Amino acid sequence: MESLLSLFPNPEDNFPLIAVILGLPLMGALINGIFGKRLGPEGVRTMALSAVGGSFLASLAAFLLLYARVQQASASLSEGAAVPHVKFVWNAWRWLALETTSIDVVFAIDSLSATMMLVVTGVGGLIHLYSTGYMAGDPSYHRFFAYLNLFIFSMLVLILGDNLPILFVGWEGVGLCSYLLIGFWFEADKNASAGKKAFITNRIGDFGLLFAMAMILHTTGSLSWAGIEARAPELFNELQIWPIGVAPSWLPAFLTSPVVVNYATLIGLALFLGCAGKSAQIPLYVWLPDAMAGPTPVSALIHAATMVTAGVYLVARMSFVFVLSPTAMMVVAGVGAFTALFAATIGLVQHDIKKVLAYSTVSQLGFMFMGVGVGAFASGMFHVVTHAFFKACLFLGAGSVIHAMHARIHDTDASQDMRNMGGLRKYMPKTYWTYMAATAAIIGLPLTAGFFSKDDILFRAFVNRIQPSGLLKDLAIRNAVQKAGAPLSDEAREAVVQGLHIPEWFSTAVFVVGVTAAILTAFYMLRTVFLTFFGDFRGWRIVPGWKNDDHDHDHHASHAHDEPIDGPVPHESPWAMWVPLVVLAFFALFAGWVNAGPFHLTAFSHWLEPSMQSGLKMVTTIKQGDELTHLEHLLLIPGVLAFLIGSGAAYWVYYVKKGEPARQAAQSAGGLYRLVLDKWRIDELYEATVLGAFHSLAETAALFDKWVIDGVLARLTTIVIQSFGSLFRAFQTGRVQMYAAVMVVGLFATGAYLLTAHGEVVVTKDEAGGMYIVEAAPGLGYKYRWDRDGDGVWDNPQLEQDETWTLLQKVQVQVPPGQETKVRVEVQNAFKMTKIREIVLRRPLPDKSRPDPVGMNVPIEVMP
Amino acid sequence: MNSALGSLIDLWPALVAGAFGAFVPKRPSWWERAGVGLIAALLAMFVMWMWPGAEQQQVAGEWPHLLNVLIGLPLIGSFFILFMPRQSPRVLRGLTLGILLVDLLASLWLLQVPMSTGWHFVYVHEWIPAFGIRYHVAVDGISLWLVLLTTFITPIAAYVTFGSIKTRIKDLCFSFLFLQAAMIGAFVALDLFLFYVFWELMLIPMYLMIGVWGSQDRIKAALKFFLYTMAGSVLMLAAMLYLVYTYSQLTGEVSFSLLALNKVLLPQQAQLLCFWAFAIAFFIKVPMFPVHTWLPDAHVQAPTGGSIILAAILLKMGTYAYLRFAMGLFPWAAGTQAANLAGVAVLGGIIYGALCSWKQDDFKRLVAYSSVAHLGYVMLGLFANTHTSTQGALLQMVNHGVSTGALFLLVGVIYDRRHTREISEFGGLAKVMPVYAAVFLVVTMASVGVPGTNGFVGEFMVIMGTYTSPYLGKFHWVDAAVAAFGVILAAVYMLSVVQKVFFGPLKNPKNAHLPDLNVREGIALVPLVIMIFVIGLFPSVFLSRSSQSVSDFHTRNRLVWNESQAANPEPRLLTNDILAGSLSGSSRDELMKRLEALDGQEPGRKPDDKGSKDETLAIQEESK
Amino acid sequence: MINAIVEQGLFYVSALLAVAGALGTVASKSAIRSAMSLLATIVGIAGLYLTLSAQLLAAIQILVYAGAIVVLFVFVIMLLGGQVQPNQDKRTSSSRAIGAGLFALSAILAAVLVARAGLGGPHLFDPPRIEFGSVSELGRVMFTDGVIAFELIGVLLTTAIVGVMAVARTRHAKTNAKSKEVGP
Amino acid sequence: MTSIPLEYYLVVAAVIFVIGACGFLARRNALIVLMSIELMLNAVNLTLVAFNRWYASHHVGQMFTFFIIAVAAAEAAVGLAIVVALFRLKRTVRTDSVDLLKN
Repeated sequence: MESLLSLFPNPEDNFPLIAVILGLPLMGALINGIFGKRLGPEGVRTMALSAVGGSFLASLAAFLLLYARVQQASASLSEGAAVPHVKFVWNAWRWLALETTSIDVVFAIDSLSATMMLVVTGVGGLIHLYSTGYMAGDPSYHRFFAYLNLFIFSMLVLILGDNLPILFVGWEGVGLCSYLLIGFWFEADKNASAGKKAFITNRIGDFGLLFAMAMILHTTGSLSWAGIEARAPELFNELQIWPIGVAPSWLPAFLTSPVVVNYATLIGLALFLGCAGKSAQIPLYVWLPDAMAGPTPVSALIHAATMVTAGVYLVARMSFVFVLSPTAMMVVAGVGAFTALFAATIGLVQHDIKKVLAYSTVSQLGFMFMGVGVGAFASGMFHVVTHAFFKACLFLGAGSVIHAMHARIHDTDASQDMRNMGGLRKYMPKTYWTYMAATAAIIGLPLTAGFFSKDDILFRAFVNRIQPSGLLKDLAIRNAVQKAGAPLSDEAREAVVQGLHIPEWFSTAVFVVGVTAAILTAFYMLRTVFLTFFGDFRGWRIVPGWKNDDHDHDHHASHAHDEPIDGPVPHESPWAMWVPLVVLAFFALFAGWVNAGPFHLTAFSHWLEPSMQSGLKMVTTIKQGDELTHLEHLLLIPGVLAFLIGSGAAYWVYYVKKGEPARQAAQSAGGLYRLVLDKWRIDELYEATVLGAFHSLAETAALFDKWVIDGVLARLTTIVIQSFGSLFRAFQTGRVQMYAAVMVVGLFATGAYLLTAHGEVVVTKDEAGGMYIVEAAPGLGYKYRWDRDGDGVWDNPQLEQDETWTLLQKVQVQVPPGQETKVRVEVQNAFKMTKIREIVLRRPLPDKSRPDPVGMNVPIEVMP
Repeated sequence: MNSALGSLIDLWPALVAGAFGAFVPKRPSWWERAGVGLIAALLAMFVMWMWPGAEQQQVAGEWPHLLNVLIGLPLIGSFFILFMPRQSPRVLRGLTLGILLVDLLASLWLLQVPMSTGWHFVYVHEWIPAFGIRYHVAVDGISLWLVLLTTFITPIAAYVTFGSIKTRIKDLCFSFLFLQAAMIGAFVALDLFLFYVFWELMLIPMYLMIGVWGSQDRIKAALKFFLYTMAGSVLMLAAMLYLVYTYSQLTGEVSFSLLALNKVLLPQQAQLLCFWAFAIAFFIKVPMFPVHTWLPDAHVQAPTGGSIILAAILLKMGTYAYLRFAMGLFPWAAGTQAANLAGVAVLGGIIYGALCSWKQDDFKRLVAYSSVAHLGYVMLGLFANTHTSTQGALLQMVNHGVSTGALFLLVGVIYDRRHTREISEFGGLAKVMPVYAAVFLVVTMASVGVPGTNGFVGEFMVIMGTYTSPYLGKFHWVDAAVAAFGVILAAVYMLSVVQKVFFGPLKNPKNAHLPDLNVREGIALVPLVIMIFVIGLFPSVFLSRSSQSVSDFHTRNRLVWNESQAANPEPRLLTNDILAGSLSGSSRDELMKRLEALDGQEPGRKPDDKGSKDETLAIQEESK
Repeated sequence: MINAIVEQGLFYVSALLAVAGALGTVASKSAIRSAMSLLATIVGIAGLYLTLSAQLLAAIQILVYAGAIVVLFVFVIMLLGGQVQPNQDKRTSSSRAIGAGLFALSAILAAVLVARAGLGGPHLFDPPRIEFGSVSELGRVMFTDGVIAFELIGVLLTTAIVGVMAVARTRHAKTNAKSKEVGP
Repeated sequence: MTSIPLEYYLVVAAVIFVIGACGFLARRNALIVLMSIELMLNAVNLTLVAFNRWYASHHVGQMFTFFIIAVAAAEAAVGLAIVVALFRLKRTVRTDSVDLLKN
């Protein structure tokens, strides 16, 4: 250890081992991607495995180094002080410079990301090994491993990123890799559209993350974890979400009453939308079941162990933001609990083994969000770790079963249908035992990993309370005062503060929902075990020594029971596939002791605590000290009971009665059964509402563009110009005299104009002084007669002796303020044609209320 | 008489070159010889005229004639091409690519000079002294990357087009070279008249390209393209003349220079009208929502090379000109109109563009609408008018050039093979053309804006800048939210087209034997894909060069904004000390120094004494 | 006294002759009769020149106009022969009536306007200087101020001759392929 | 010589001019059209000479008339040449048969 420590003098500032951890999978991906075909399967396999294995070893080394450094730091620490937040940082290069801050490509390992890193590279490595067996013989073998390595790289970037944009790079990177891997067998439209659905749903989540980043940058001015944490109080500014802009006055009051939300809640909700997209929570979980279209190792790695837990990691990482807003925490916990229950119900009736596991994942993720939602970040992350082990093991077990079924049934749906399986215990012992171990963990058999992690979450859900921060209280009180207009009385202030707390009934509700979900989990997991491994084999008639060549006439292996096809003895998977199963099963059973709450072994929580210090400050429990431990033991009972009820019921229905009661229940509750079988028809609901709306909006937009905008701007103008064109064409008859005639008409017109008298009147006014100058236009032989006061009598200023016609062109008129005078002038031209013109001079009152200039008073300070 | 003889003697190099040119071609017909001779004489006179007679503001390392070379070389080249014999296309193509590559290498010199405050590579030459029109070209942080984008994209477009177009090579070469010259000219012109000339010159070659080598009803599309832009630029001309007239009223002397005209502070009503005249001209070019319908038609009918240049560079002319001229000359009007314009950019551009492109069944029309959506981001960045958003907009211009240029190139690839743009005609191409599918996927990711590629960086900075923009009033968060929402729609329409074209079973037998990317297309795509990742991973290389100019631009705009808050019934002249206004002491001097630099000290008309001549000659030698 | 009466008589006769000739030229059916009435107009105007003591012009009028141009007209009419008589106008009598009515109306209007203007009563000429209008005086003026115009008129007339030759020349001399030769 | 006022001459000239104009517009025969042009020119000449007689100090009016006569001669010649060519081509001198300008 010391030699390692000496190798890296000051890891806090420059820790190049991170470059190795990240570089290896990226290099593996590039080499496999570009030179894959030339390397051949062996070359690709060694490259991929060595890349992930190397990265695993490097992360193990980094983990141990970090552990050593933390021990060193906490040893020299005085008693009672908080454990320092040790962080190994590697700053690669300046990414981009924004106005207030600059975002660098910087990666850091602290306790949280170290654990996740171990899970990703560890489980990832095992799954790589497994895939070498599972994908053997696939034509684009190298492409699969390139994507898998790229995925590991993106996941590591997500975990190790030290600021939100770098996390976002990893975030969308894993989204891209899951798109590529789900749609790996892109020949079938089903797989490609499943990939597209996954990417777009993730993208909806990413919209939330992007918007959250904008808000965080606006309020705190920085995007790195430390920066945001340092300026967390800034999050208590407020934003008026409704009405947007200036609401028209005629709207009813309740519509225009401003809705103001503080930034902490807004950012929390936006971030949670991102997590819901990535970790398949209620509104955006629809992509995960369809993602089963990808190869099984992909489902194991991405949709069980690593990617889907990214959302939980983000909530844990940004705990200091979530904790500031009790409403956000309530939403996270509530959605988590509801998802756990909802997904469990769907899992009960599915026939496809991978669909059951998919809904089980969604349900388990609901548990994790329930954990972090009530402030138990450490237990949430612990469930992430244990879930990675047993769910990966379950998926890989299912994979080896499917692999066996492929020997005879090649149609993907049929080979995954549990009704074709049964009694595989005899033929695949290793898969069976590992699958049983993982199932024991997930259903919460006492002392297994799942038991400890799930019950810790349920216990925390019951006891944890979120304290609203002082700043939040002041803000709420200030708003209330502003709204009431008068200083609040004491009890009113107390009511406002009380309003901020999460209601009491909420934690018990979450606990109860959690327990019911645990029961359902136990039931459907054991259902899969009994349907696949117990009873007799329903796939095909087993003919020992059956050879493929002489029976290839009935290739359309339908699972119709009417004419049973015969096939070979289902074989156990090769070593490359069951070794990872055994390792994962071992961890699924014994990983629990790392954080066995009831036995006071809480090493894992202490290990994670430093990286969530500011988050945990806001979280308290209803009981303290030994009362708490007493309550913890007490709350073990509902957990164990849930396990017993669920597994007992499953045993009775599927083992004793061979599934008879399930069939009767299905007949009796036909409608409900079909509804639940169709996944509560959520996809159809989305299709009808959201997607349908966007499709029709797009169609109208396209038509609008083609006919209205293009129509008006382009076609209408052409029609107008063409019509004018044809109008003038009528005049061009070609006959010379016609043109001469037109010229004569023109001559007459000008003649008429010249002969009549004009003398337009122009007024130059000077409103301030009230002096108006009225001037008539000059002309050849023009004479004028003025009537300056509008009384009808021609009163020329300087009367010439004999005739009233003067040569005076300009007259000055003084108009008193606020009044108006009428001035008349008569003009006579050389042909004695006369014309009278009248003009009214109106002088406004000097109004004082000049409006200040248009435009906002933008608080712009002059930048030197 | 002797003066005529004297000037004749001065022109001896031109005469010699003319005579030499006349003897070069072996063809018997005399008019061809005369033509080449004339061109040679012209070239010689151009070089003589450029010979550093006029004393230029000498800055170390900045050869004043670099911009003249960047513009002049392709211009003279295009005329030279006209006289080349039509029967040897290989020579024509070789010469064109040669000139474009030399232009690219020459433009790399722009990168050596750190873009500090003020203008670089300044070159001023009296053009029409009577109206104060000068050939005034210069580069600063804002226009630097757009010039480089032009010199980077045009050779690629030319190289690809030479692969697919085999008819009328001479006119094609002329169009490419002429277009390159006009575009670079427009980006570097600081004299409004000069800008207007280049702005119009650009239309002709583009009109030729769409009109001659387009597909079915290309004439209609070319005419529509031409008329749309022309209608806009006429408005601009009117406003420009009014501005110059007001300037001459205020200062007594006429000048078209941007650096002079942006001192005029018009009364609010006049400023709004002038702003809208300029803005509409540029919105048509961008294109913004109501006036964008020329773009899909132009793209659908244009040949591959024409589409690439139209999408990559010509659209940026609108956004760059809006930033430089509309916001530069009328900061107050731009500020007040920013809120509603941002609404149009977001709803009309980003959302509307994405929705329209989702439902298109013609591939190029889909990509055209997608560029309307991308440019919605750019315009949103400009309307937000903060440092981050403007930087983001500038970067997004370059990104859009690279990624949409690559997209059109790829669409051109399958168009050349199947001669159809209907998306329904294709399906399951990934199996038949794996390399093509891989490259298309990378470019799709760039255009959708997956982080790590260039698309994300631009959109990220625009959204961050929009949120913190004081100019958007109450709508800043709505604009940012809808812009972020646009990211989803981008994924929707791009992935749906990728799935229809590449994934799924191979339905159409005609697609069974399509050849994968050939060498020419590969060579053209490699630099674009490299740029996608370089900008995506190392954007600060690009942003650091433009940040100083952008911050100066904003400082000056803010000063003018403060100044124009007071009601001003009459147009006023804003000299620098009015702008500096209430400041005092060191910050005032520093601000004055920056404003002086922004005004670009006029190159003194000192008689060119011996000293400076040798020195410029010295620079001349080592730059060859 | 006597020459006053003679002079007034000459004026009225010439004026009458000119106006009648003009009407004849315009209104007559056959081309020859209109040519002859044109001749009458020319002579009438020459007479008016005399009353305005523009002797040289009167002479030139008779020489050039009457002698050359009217003869030319007659010659061309002879050359074109009978078909020159235009068949009856297609235009119905009503439209000619409208034309005439309109014309008459405008004439009356003009007359009224001029009368209203009055412009200060009849302007009588004061007696002319002796050499006014004489050939020597006009010649001197012609060759001092108007010498350029005079030369230009020479050029004009030559070009007119060349033009006439080019236009009216029969085509068959140069029978190139394209032109479809027509005419006698 | 002094008893006839200037206005009389102007009236006569005006009448002749108007008759000429009507002839030019109304008549369909090319020859008559040319003759009406001659009439108009003569009317103008008369006016010029009359005004020259009024401002007797110089001979500008008369010189001008002299040149107009010359021009009129040239014009008549060319006009008639065209009529002859037209006649040879189209066998008619009706002006409304000559409308090649139309399409």
